[in-house]
Amino acid sequence: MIYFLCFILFSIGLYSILTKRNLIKIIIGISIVDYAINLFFILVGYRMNGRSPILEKGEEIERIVDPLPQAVVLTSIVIGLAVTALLVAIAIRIYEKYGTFDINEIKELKG
Amino acid sequence: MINNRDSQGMSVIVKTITRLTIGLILLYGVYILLHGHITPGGGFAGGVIIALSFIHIMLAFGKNVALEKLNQTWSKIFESTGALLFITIAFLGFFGGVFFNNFLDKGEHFELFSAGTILLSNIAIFLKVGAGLFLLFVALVLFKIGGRK
Amino acid sequence: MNLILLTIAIPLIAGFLIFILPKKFTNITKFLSTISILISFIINIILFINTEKIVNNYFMFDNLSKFILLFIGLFAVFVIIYSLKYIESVTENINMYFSYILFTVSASYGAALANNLILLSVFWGFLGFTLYMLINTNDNATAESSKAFIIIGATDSLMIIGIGILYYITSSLNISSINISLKQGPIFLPTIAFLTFVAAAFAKAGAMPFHTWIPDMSEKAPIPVTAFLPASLDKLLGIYLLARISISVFELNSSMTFILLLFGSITIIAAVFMALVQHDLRKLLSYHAISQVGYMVLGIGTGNPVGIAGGLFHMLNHSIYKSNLFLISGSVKYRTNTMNMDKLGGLAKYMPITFIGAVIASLSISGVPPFNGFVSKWMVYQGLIDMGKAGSKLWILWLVAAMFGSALTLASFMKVIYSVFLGRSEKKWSFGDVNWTMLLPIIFLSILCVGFGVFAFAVPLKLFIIPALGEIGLFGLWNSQMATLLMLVGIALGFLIYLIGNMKNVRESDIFIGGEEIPSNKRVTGTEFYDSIRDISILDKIYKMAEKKYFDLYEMLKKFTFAITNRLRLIHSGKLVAYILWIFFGMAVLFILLNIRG
Amino acid sequence: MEHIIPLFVAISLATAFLISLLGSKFKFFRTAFPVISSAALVILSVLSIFLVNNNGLMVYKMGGWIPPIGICMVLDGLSSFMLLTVNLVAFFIMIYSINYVKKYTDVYKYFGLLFLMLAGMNGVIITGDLFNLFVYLEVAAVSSYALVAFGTGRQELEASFKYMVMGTLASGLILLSIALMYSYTSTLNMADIGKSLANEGSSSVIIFISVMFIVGFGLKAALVPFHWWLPDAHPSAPAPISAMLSGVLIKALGVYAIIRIFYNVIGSNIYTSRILLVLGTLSMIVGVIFAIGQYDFKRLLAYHSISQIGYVILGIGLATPLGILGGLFHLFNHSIFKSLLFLNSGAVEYSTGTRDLKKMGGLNKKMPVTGNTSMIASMSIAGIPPFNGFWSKLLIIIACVEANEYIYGLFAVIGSVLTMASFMKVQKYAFLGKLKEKWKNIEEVPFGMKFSMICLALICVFGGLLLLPEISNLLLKEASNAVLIGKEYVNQVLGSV
Repeated sequence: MIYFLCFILFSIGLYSILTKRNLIKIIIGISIVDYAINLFFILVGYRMNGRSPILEKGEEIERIVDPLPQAVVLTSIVIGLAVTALLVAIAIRIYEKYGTFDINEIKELKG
Repeated sequence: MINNRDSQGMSVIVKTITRLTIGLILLYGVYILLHGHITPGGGFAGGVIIALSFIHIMLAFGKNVALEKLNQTWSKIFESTGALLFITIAFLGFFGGVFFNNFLDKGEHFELFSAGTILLSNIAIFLKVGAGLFLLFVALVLFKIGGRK
Repeated sequence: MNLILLTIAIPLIAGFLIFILPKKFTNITKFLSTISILISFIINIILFINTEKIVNNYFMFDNLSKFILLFIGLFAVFVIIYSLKYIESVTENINMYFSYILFTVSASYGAALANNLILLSVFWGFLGFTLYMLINTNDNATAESSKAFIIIGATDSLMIIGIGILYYITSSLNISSINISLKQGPIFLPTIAFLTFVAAAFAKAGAMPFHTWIPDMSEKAPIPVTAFLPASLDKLLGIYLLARISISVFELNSSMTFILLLFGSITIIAAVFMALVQHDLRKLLSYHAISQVGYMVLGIGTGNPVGIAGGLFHMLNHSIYKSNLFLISGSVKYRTNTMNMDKLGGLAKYMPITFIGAVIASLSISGVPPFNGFVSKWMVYQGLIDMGKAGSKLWILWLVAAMFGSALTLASFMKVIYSVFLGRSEKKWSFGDVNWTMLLPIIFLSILCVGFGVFAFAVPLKLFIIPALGEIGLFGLWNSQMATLLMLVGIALGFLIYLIGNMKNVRESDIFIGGEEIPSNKRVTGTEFYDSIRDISILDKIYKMAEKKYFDLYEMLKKFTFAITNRLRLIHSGKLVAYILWIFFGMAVLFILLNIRG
Repeated sequence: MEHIIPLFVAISLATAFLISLLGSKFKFFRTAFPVISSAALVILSVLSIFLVNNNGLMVYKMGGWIPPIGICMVLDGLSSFMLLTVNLVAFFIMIYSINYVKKYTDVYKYFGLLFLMLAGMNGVIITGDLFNLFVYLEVAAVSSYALVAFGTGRQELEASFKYMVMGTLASGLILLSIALMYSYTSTLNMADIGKSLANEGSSSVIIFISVMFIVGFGLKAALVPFHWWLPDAHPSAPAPISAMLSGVLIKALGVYAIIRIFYNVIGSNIYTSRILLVLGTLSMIVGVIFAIGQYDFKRLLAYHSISQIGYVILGIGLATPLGILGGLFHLFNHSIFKSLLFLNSGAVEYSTGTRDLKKMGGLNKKMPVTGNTSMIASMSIAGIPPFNGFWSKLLIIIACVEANEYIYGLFAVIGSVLTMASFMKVQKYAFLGKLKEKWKNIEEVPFGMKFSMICLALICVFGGLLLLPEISNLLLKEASNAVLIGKEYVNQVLGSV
């Protein structure tokens, strides 16, 4: 059920990429897609009523959620950050050159 | 130091609050960084928080003040140094036989100075992430349409 | 074995040396190429005389390949000698030219000797490349060179499929050990393999429908290149491959034979009709180069010994007289700087030796006894008649086509001789015959034309053809020596009578037409006369279609491809959304496919 | 000796950051240092080939942790083959770049990004962990996004943006399928995944994962219909980067990952093989048909990359020993001649300032080295003997016939003929023919650029020698065996721990 929410989030992102013409909105869409996937990964490692995967003095390791997806998602978030930053930088540059944020007017390369 | 009456930046309230909290944010970042191997956090989180403290200054007082504190050249150097440091630590693992080997003494559990090279790696990551994030922000802020230096 | 490697390696190494030599040392280049070709030719002679048969995994040196080898060497010598002087008038980059000629020679040796199919395709493909580079010696020939190379390269690639099929069927790559019968058993794959090989051979030799590169390139390429590659070398190799596959690799069934005969006849007739109406000397010659291939294909297609021997012999003869003709046209171009037959005329007076060579070669190609073309054509006819005796029904059709083609060939060469060497030209020329390095090959080739005709059975057939094929039952022999002798006696008698009768009162007179003297601004060209062929309405339509290149496989496919490309390019519209939708569409299709089948 | 395994990533990363730290100050770090460093990588790759030949598959445990708990690096025949390809091309591109990038400001950033990309590619090739593969892939991809936009012109930025949007989507799909894979097998180590998949048997989740892997990696490899970014991105980048992208990036990120995942981890089955066959053939034909109508030199080359990748995928999709050998050999050959062609286009652009074929003409007279090397490369890509492209196409076509897939063989031949036609066109318009009046005063490119072009051309000429039994046993056989063993990979990796 909760995976379905991920799917909705993913679809929202995709909708934004496909229908919005503004570069910045497309970037936001990409970020949403990224987060949907990250969320899904986190949920994969989640277990009901689990506790945080931190080793503390005197506690056994049972019933903690899977820590691996969290580590992995952290990395994925960093990558997403880098990509988003680059996308924004290039979007700004595109605005400088083309004078517009409209993706449909940015089509010099074709054929 | 940081001048409240500088014409640039936001209102006096924001500036004052910023001046008060900025040290705390920085300190919190350092805490997160240093306890990365025993509590949640680590180099990345600490780096982000510390970068945020500088970004905070920039938001409140304008870019000149912030760049006085940490200018681009230095952040670039920090960034590259961080990455190099990390790789150096990994290379030093060869002393223990394997790449990335944790060759230092592991120490006592849950102590600050334990876990061998993890702390050092965290510091390297902090340098990379903190400086990198700050640079990113600066690069996006300083960019002017139509005008390139 | 070592000698075989040596003869392949010497031109190759010399070619590399010339390739990296700085441009200014033209004399060293010329010297090196002449010497290396001569050495390899001598090696070929030694091989021809001494060695019986070598067959190993890589090379096969038997009676068929050894005479091909000998003649490749011979033509290479002629072309190099001719080029020494001529090439300076064409290009500045002499190094490139000579190195590629040497590469060509080396690769042709390799192709003729290869026993391994892969090795064969390597040399074969490399020949296409050197041809491309050689045509490009002329700066203006880029389109023509591409066309030649693409046609040859395409058929080479097809041949690779054929090689793959052969390997798949027999799990062997050695030509000597493959023997597949098309008469029984599963024939679908072998037939395809055979057809791919035939396509490669046809493209190289220039038979229809892969002939279109020859007329185009011969207009632009330097003359020695045309004389060497399409006229002699490619014929030798193409027909060699055809003979090799249809004699030893495959055992043909009647439908394959029919295909060969059909294409051979069409090639003869169609090309000779195209030749008749040409105004450009080289284009005319090149259409004849195509037309003559038809005889060779017919000869091999007959499948009986006389026919195959005739085909191979015709290949040999054709290489001799056609390279001779091309070299002659080169000499004409060298002196007059034009190839348009409307503008030429009366050259016999200025270039007597060239003229004699041209007459001999023309009579040879037209199949007039006692020259060599006659003998081989005669043998091809006999092969066809033999087929008829063996029960084939359509033999009379092929025979008529061949004979008709021969007659038209004679007609078109009458036009050449008249309009180039006789008649009257627009301008007054003022030059003598060409330099001796350019004459030498012409003289020598003309002597070969006569010699191979007169002593057909004593020399070439006995030495080259019959050993290659094993014993053949020749019948209806035409005693060429006797006939020649009688002819010579007749000519001598006539000449005597002429001398006795007209010794004193030779007079020069003006030319008359309809009883009136021709004004000097009006002259009768040979080409205009032949334009009347076009007056027949059906032929006219066909000619017009041919000129629009409707029959040119290459041009049609080119148009087709570009049409598709231009449509398809619209898909790449520059819209990001469309791209992403395509990606998801592809993903959906994959998902459905895998879900259904997995 | 197994300690050289992590060095492939470490050296290139260290070089990248050293350059970005010191490159703006010292000229040494902008010129000689990248060359030295990548030369070291080439030497290491050659060493790794011998290492694999002696020891077989090798697993390197990062930090001494035992996989599947720790992260491992795996070096086998395929990896060492790919490493050699990548680093060899990179080496020549470094030499070429020194002169070429003088027109840009901030050259040190260029080299830094280039090495970051190299680190990413080496990492993808050598890692034994699925998520690490994703990370390295992103490192390489992000730096390639930045490098495509390095010229910051209109078209560069546009191409980079589109590339980035599509690339990020592909990465997202890959990450999603990694997440699914993790939820299905509870591990990220590739060998361990293979093991538990073998235990679990197949299910519809695996199909879903497979599709997303094909789409994700297929987009990186620019298979039709996922190729849209390539013809924009490759021509827009600086020429050496185009060479790098077309020559090795799409192979390391796309083809290698597809091979590794579908043959060694998931295990090949008839359906995925067939899909690869169809996609390969589609790319082969569609790419070349797009290419033949182009008049932009680099765009034409970019479309040919799609077509040639189709050959590689076709060979690999056949899943017969000969097919895989041919596919891998074509991968190597393509990276050599396509890099060379892009370097040629860069040289032409360097001297004449144009990429439009119609404006060129007769450049052979003024730029003989560029002209002749491009002729060799064109002949290689067109599959003319005796150049290297011929041999691999020969192997692929024969493999098609041998596997009873005649139609694919016929398509391969058609593709080859069209490729030849379009390169005839390039030669005709650019290098042959009469020199145009306005190019009277152009000059041949500087020594460094000539050097790399000549070296690559020599590899093209003598590339066929790699098929000699002695050499191919060392390199190609080893690589194709690594693919052919299939799921045996799992046992070998887990066994050597």
